[in-house]
Amino acid sequence: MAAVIGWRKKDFWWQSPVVFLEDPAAAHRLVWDPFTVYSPVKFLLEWQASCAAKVGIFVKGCDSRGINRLLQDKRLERERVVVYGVPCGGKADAEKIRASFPAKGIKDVTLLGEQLVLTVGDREVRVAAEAYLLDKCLTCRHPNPVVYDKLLWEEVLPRQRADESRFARVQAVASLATEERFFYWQRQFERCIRCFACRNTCPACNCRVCIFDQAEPRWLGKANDPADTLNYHIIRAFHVAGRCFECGECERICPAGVPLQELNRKLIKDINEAYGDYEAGLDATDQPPLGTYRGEDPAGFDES
Amino acid sequence: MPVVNERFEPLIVAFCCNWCSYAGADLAGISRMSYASNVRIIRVPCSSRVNPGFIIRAFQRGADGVLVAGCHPGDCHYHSGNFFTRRRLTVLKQMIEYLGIEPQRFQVRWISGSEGAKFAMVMNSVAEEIRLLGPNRKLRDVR
Amino acid sequence: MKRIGVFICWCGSNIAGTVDIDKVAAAAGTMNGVVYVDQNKYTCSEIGQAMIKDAIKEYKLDRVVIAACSPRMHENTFRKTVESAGLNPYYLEIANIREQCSWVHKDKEAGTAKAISLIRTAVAKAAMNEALFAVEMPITRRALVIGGGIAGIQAALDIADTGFEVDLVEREPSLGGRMAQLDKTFPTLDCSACILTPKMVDVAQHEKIRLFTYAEVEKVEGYLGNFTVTIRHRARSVDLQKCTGCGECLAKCPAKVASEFEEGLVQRRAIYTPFPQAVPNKPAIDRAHCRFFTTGKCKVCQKVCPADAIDYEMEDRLLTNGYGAIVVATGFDTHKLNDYGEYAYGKHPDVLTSLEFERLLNASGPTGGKILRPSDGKAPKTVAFIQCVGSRDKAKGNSYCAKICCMYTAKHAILLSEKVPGSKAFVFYIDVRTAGKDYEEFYTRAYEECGASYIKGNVSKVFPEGEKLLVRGVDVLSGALVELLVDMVVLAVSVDARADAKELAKKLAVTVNEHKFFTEAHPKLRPVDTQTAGIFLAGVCQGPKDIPETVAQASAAAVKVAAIFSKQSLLSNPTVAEVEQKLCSGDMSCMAVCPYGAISEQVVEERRGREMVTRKIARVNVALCQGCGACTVACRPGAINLKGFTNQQILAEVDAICL
Amino acid sequence: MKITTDKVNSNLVREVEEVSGQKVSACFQCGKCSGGCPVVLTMDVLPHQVLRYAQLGLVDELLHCKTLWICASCQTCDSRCPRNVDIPKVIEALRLLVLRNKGGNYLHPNDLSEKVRRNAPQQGLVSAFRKFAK
Amino acid sequence: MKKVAKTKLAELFSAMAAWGKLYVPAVSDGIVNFVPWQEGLTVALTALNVLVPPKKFFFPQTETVLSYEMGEDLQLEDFACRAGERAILFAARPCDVASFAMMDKVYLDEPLDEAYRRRRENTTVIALGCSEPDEACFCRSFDIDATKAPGADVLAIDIGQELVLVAQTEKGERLISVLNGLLSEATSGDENRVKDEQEKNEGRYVTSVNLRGMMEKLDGMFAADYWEQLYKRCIGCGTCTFLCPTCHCFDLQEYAAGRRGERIRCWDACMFADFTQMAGGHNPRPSQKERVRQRFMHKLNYFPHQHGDYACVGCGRCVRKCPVNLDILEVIQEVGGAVDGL
Repeated sequence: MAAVIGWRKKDFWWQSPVVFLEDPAAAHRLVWDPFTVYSPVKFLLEWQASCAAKVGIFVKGCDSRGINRLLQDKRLERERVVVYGVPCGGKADAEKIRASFPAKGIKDVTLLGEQLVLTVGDREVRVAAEAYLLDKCLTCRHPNPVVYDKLLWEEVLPRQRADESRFARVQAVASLATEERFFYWQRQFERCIRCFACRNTCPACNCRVCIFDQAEPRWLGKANDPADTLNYHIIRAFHVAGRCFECGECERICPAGVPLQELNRKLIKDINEAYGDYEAGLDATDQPPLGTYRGEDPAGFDES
Repeated sequence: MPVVNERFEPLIVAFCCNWCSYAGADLAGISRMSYASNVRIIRVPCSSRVNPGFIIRAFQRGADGVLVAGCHPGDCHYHSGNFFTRRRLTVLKQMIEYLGIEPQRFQVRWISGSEGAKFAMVMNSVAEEIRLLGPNRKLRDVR
Repeated sequence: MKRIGVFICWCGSNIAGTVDIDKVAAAAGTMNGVVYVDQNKYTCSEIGQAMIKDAIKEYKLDRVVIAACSPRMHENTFRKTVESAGLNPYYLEIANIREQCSWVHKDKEAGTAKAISLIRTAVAKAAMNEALFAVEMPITRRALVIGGGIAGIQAALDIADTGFEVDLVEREPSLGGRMAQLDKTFPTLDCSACILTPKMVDVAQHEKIRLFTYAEVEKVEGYLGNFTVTIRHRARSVDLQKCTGCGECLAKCPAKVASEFEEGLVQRRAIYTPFPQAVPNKPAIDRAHCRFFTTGKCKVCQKVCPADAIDYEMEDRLLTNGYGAIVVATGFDTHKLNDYGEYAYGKHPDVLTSLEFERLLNASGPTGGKILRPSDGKAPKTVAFIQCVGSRDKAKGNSYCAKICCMYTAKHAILLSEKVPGSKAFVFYIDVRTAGKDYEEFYTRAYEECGASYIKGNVSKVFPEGEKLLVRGVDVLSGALVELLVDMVVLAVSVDARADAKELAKKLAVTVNEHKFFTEAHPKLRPVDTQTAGIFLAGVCQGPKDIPETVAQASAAAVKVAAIFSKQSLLSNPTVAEVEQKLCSGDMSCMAVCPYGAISEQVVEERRGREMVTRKIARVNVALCQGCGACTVACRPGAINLKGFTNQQILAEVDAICL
Repeated sequence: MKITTDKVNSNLVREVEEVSGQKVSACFQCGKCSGGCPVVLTMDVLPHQVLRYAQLGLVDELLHCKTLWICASCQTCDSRCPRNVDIPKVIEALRLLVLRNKGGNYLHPNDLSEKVRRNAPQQGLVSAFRKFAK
Repeated sequence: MKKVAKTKLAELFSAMAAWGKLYVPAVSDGIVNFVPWQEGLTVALTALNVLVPPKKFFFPQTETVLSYEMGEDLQLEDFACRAGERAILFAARPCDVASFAMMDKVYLDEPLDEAYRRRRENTTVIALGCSEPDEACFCRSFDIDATKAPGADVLAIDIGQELVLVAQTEKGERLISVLNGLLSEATSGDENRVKDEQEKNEGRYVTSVNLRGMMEKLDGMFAADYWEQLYKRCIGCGTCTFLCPTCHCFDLQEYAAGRRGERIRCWDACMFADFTQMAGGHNPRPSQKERVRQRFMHKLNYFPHQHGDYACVGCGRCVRKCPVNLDILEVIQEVGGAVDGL
C-alpha cells in the first residue's frame, strides 16, 4: 500500500484531523479519540486519480457508507482500497464540552465506554458521554462499518432511541405553518456565507466539475443574496436526494450552523414514504430511488 | 410586479411536453377556447427534460407560478419519461413546500394531446390560484 | 453578436385579429440581436417563404425567428425554407402566437403583450441555436402489419407490391377479419367472399409476404426504421407443413364449442377452421375446449389424421424480428348489449344483432343463406330493424355515430325482400346517414323498390309476445304511437374499439382516445399517421368507417411505409443528447434513466499533468437516442446536454419570459 | 300552431333549462321517451314533442297542454334517453312555470268529489296538492 | 475618559441608533454575528469572535458596483457614491479593528476604492477590549494588545458593572459628545481598574507564535515539498477565507436581464477551484496544493513584502472553524516559528 489514511492528534484537544501516512514507521501517529470525526472517504477520489497504488483507509460506520456511495457512483475502484472498519460508539461535540468546562483548561479528552473522561487543569473529570456526543451520533443507526476488509474490534450496539429521533427535527419543522416555516428557513439561510464546505465535504457531491462551478451556463450567481442561496440549497438537496446517507457532516462543519440535516432528512423521509424505505450507502449495487420508477408510484400532486 | 387595471396579473411559466400537453395547448387553440393570458409556455421534448434548476431559476427571475405539464403515466412518447418526472417533481414540490413556499405556486399536471378543454381549465385555475396568492416575494431575486 | 431576423405572420386575421402586429414588430426590433423585422399576411405561403429567403440573403441573417402558428404545424416547412436560403435548418425558432396566443386570448392588449413575450423567448433561444446535422441511419426495409382483416390484407399487399417484405400477424387461425363474416357488401351488393377471398389467397401466395396466423405482438421496441418486435406464435397444435387441409379431423372431434365466427349461432369443434374459405385452410386446436388438453384423454384428431400433422407438444414460440415500419389494422368488436335490456336481446331467440343476421344471409352461414327464425326455423314475414343500438347514446353506450349501420341495415332490408318474398321490413331510425358514393340511391332502393318502411323513432321496448315480438315505439314525425307485431328483430349494434386496444397502444407507445380508438397524428391532415413516426393506422381501429374508406386508408398507410423504405437512409432526429467529456464524472446515472438504452460506458484517454490516464465516461449512440432529455436531469453536473433543447437555451427562455 | 320569430326568441328554453337543470337543446328527437311512456296514450303532447315545443319556444301550447299533469315522473323515459335529458324534470319545470303564475293552481280542494275526499289515502291527497298546487 | 453602567446600555444604544445605523453583536441559533440593533435586542457582550468579521461593513460580501440600462443611449450609474451612510460599529474586538488597518493598506492605497473609503469614513468604530481571550486567540503574537485598539475611534473596557469609554479619535470625540448626556465621568478608581485590566491581559493567553524570520524563511520555500503533504486534507471550501478578517479577494459578476443589468462585486476565495480558472480552460493553480500554498504565502510572505506586516491578526477563526483543522498556527510552527504554550 502506498499510504494509509487515518486521523492524528493536532495542537488542541478538540483537533484530530485526517492524516495521510506514507511511511509505515509513522504509524504511531495514528490516533482514535472522541474527535476523529471527519470522514476521510472523499480524499480517496483525489488519491485514486493521482496514483495507481493501493491505499488503506480507516472508516467508522458513517464513513463506510461513504465508500459505498463512491462505489455506487463509479468514482472508486474497490480493489485499490483496503478498508479497515472501526466500530464507533459515537464522537464528542467540542461545543458541548466548551459549554460546560473552561476550554483553556482542558488538556485531553477520552471516551471509555459510556463515560467521557476529561483532564481539566490537573484534576480528572468523568461524566456520562451521552450529553456530550454529537447530534449526528445520537441518531446513528449504523455505528458498525457496512463495508470493510478488516474489522479492528468487535461491533457495538446501535443506540435504542436512534430510530424514533431520526426524523424528530424534520417533524418539528414540518409542523410549523407555511409562513412560520419560511421565516424559520429564511433565518437559517440568511447566515449562510456560501463557503461550499457542505458540498466539498459531502461524499454524495462527487462530481468532477460541480454545476455551481460552471460559468456557461451560469446556474448559480456568486452573489450572496437570499434567492441565490435558497437556489443553491434546494438544488444541492435535490442532487443528493436518495443518495445522502445521513452522515451529518454538512451540518456539523457548517460555520454558520445551518441545520442541513433537517433538509436532507426531509427528502429521505418523503422518498421512504412515497417510494418505499431506501437507505443510501448500504448496497453499492442497487439503484438510487430517483434513478428508477414503478408504474404505480404515488405522486405528490393532483394526477387527475 | 405587473398590475393591469388595478388587478395583480401573475406571470406563470409553463413547461409543456411536446407530445401531449403542448399538443393539448394547440388543441385548445384550434377549438378557440379562451384561458388566462398570464401563462407563457416553454416547449420541451418530454416532461422528464425539465430540470429543477429551470423551475427554481424561473421563480428566482420573478415568475409568480410554475407549471410542468406532461403526458398521463403510460402515455409518454418516450415510454418512461413521465415516471421519472413524477418522482423527481414530487420530491422537489414537497421540499419547497417544506421550505415555506405556498403549495399552489408550483404545480404539475398530466394533460394529454386530446384534452384541449382540460388544458384551458388548468391554465385558468392555476392563474386564479396564483392571483389569490399574490406576487412571489419569497423566491424572487432581490435585484 | 447574432444577426436575428424576426418574421411575424398575420395568418389572415387569425393572428392579426387579436394581436396588434405593428406594436409587436416594433417591440421585436428592440430585442437583443434582432437586426431585421418583417411581417406577412401568410408567411407559410409561397411569397411569405420567398420574403424570408430574400431577407436572409440581403441582411446576412444567421438566425431566424418566425412568429406564427404552432411549430407542430409548419416547423418542417419553415426549416426547409431556411435551409434553401443556405442556413442550417436548426437556426430557426418558432414563436407560437396563434394556437397559444391569438386564438386563446380575446383581449387584444393582453394578446399583444403575450405575443411580444413569446417572440422575446424565441429570440433568446434562437440566439443560442447551434447548427445541427441529421445523422444517416440504416433502415430495415421490412414492414409489420398487425391484423389480418381487409385493412391488414390491403396494406400488406400494397406494401409487398412496392417490392418490400411484409410480415402480416393475425390473431385468429385465418385471415379474413370482420369482412369474412359478411354476406354482401353495400352499396354494390358484391358478395363479400368473392372480393375478399382472392385477396386472402394473394397474401398467402405473395412471395414478399410472410403470414403469421394464430400469432400476436408481444413486445415492441425501437423507433422509425429500426423497430424490434417480438411476436408470440401461439401453439396451433397442427403442423402447417404436414397438414393438407383434408378436414378429416374436423368431423371426428367430439368437443363442441359456440363458433365465434358464426356469432355463436352454431357450434364448431375444438379443432376447427373458422370458415370454409379460410386462409390458411388448416385447422387449429382450441386448447381451452379440446378434450385432450382439458381432461387428458381423447387424441381422436391425431388418430384420424392421414398426414400425422397433429402435435400436442407444440409450445408458444416467441420470435423477435426487425422492422422499419408498423401498420396497425386490428379492426373492431361489436357493442356488448348487456346494458340494453329493453330490446329483450338474449331473452328471445328471434332478437338478433345485425352481425348474426348477416351470418343468416351468408350462404356458408348456419342456415345456408336462408333467413330463418332461430326459434322455429320458419322464414320471418315481418322484421323490425332497430338502429343506433349503443350508438349516439351518451347515457349508456357510445356517444359517437357508428357510421356503417344505416347502410348495412338498408342492405339487410333489400336482401330480406329478395330472400323472403312478401316479407316486410320496418326500420326504426333517428336519422338515416348515407354520406357515400351511391349510398343515397342504395337507401332509396330499399324503401322504394323493396318496400322497407322507415319509421323515425327509436324503439322504446320489445316485448316477447308468444312466438312473435311486440315492438313499441312512436313515429316522431306523425306523433303516432307504434306497436308492431313482428317475427324477428334485428339490432344495428354499435362499433366498439377492440377491448385490448389500450394494451397494444401501450406496447407501441401510441395513444388511444377515451373510446379506445387509436389517436391519429392530425384528424384532417395526417389521418393514417400516429404521433410516433413509423407507426401507421388503417381501418376501424382508428375509428368507425366502411370498407371503401378502410381500403383507402390501408393503401395510404402502405404508401407511407413505402415512402420511408424508398429513402436511401433515414435522417435521424438531430436533437439528441451529447456528452461533454470535461464535465462527465462517469457515474452513469444517465444510463439508468435512458428508455432506449442509447447510453453506454466508453473508455477515454486524457492527459493529467504529465502522464496519460484512462477513465470511463458516458457515450450516446445517436442512432438510438430519441432526444427525450431524461438523462440531462439525471446528470447532476449537466455534462450531458440535449442538442436543440440545451440547458443554456432553456435557461435563456426562462430569463426572457421573466424579463 | 305557428313558429314565429318572437316565439322562437322567447326565453322559455333558457327558463326551462334553468328551472329543470336539464339541457333541453341536447334532445335530438329520437322518440325513445314517447315510445316507452306508460301513460302516453292519454297525452295530447307526447314527451318528445314537449321537448320539441320547448326548443322552439311554443310557450302557450306547452303551458296549456294536458301532458304536464299526466306525467307521473316514473323516469322510464329518463332511464332510456340517449342524450341524458331528464324529461320528468323538464315537465316538472313546466308545471312550476304554470303553478307560479297568479291563480295558476291546477287543482282546487273543491274539485275533489266527495268520495275521493273521504276515501283517498291522506298521503295521496298531500302529494296531489304538492304537485298540482302552489 | 467616560463610563456608562451596563444597565443603562439599552438607552445608550437607542441614542446611538438615533444618531446613525448601529450594528451590535447578537446571537441567533447559537451563532454570533453583527446585526443592526433594534429595540429589545440582547447584545452579546461576552462573545469573542463574531462569525463573519466586521470587514463586511467596509468590504461587503455582495455589493453592486454599477448598473446599466440600454435605452436609446447607455445610462450608467455608479453605486460607489451611494455607499457610506453614517453608521456605528459597537463592540468590535481589537484583532478585528487591527484588520481594518491591514485592509486600508489594500483599498485606500492606489487605486483607491471609493465605496470602501466612504464607508470607513462614515463609520465610528467602538472597540471592546477582551477580558477573557479564547484558547485559539493568538493576537498577542502580532503585537496586538487585546485591551488596546489603536485603530478604533472609541475604546471600551469592561470593568465589571460598567463600560469605560475612551475616545481615541476626533470621530470618537464627536460620538462621545453626542452621547454625553448618558455618560458619566470615569473616576480615578475606574482608571486604575482599566490599567490593571491592561496589565493582566498579558498573562491570559494560552497560544502564541514566534514569527521571527517567518517572511524570510518562506522566501525560499515556494518549491518546498512541505506544501505537498500539507495540502492533501484541504477540501477547498471558503470557510477560512470568508471568515478571515484580513482576506480581501473579490470577483466581479454580471447580473444581466435583457437590456439592463448590474455589475456585482462579491467575495471570492483563493481556495475555490475556479478562483484562477482562465477563460480558455487553463488554470494556473490546477490542484489544491497551489491554492493552499498561495493562501499562506500571501499572508506570511507576499503581504509583508508589499505592506510591511503579516496579513493575520491572530483572531483564531480559521483555527476554530476549519473543517479539517488546517490553520495558520500549524504552518507557522512547521515552517519554523515556534508555537509555545502547546
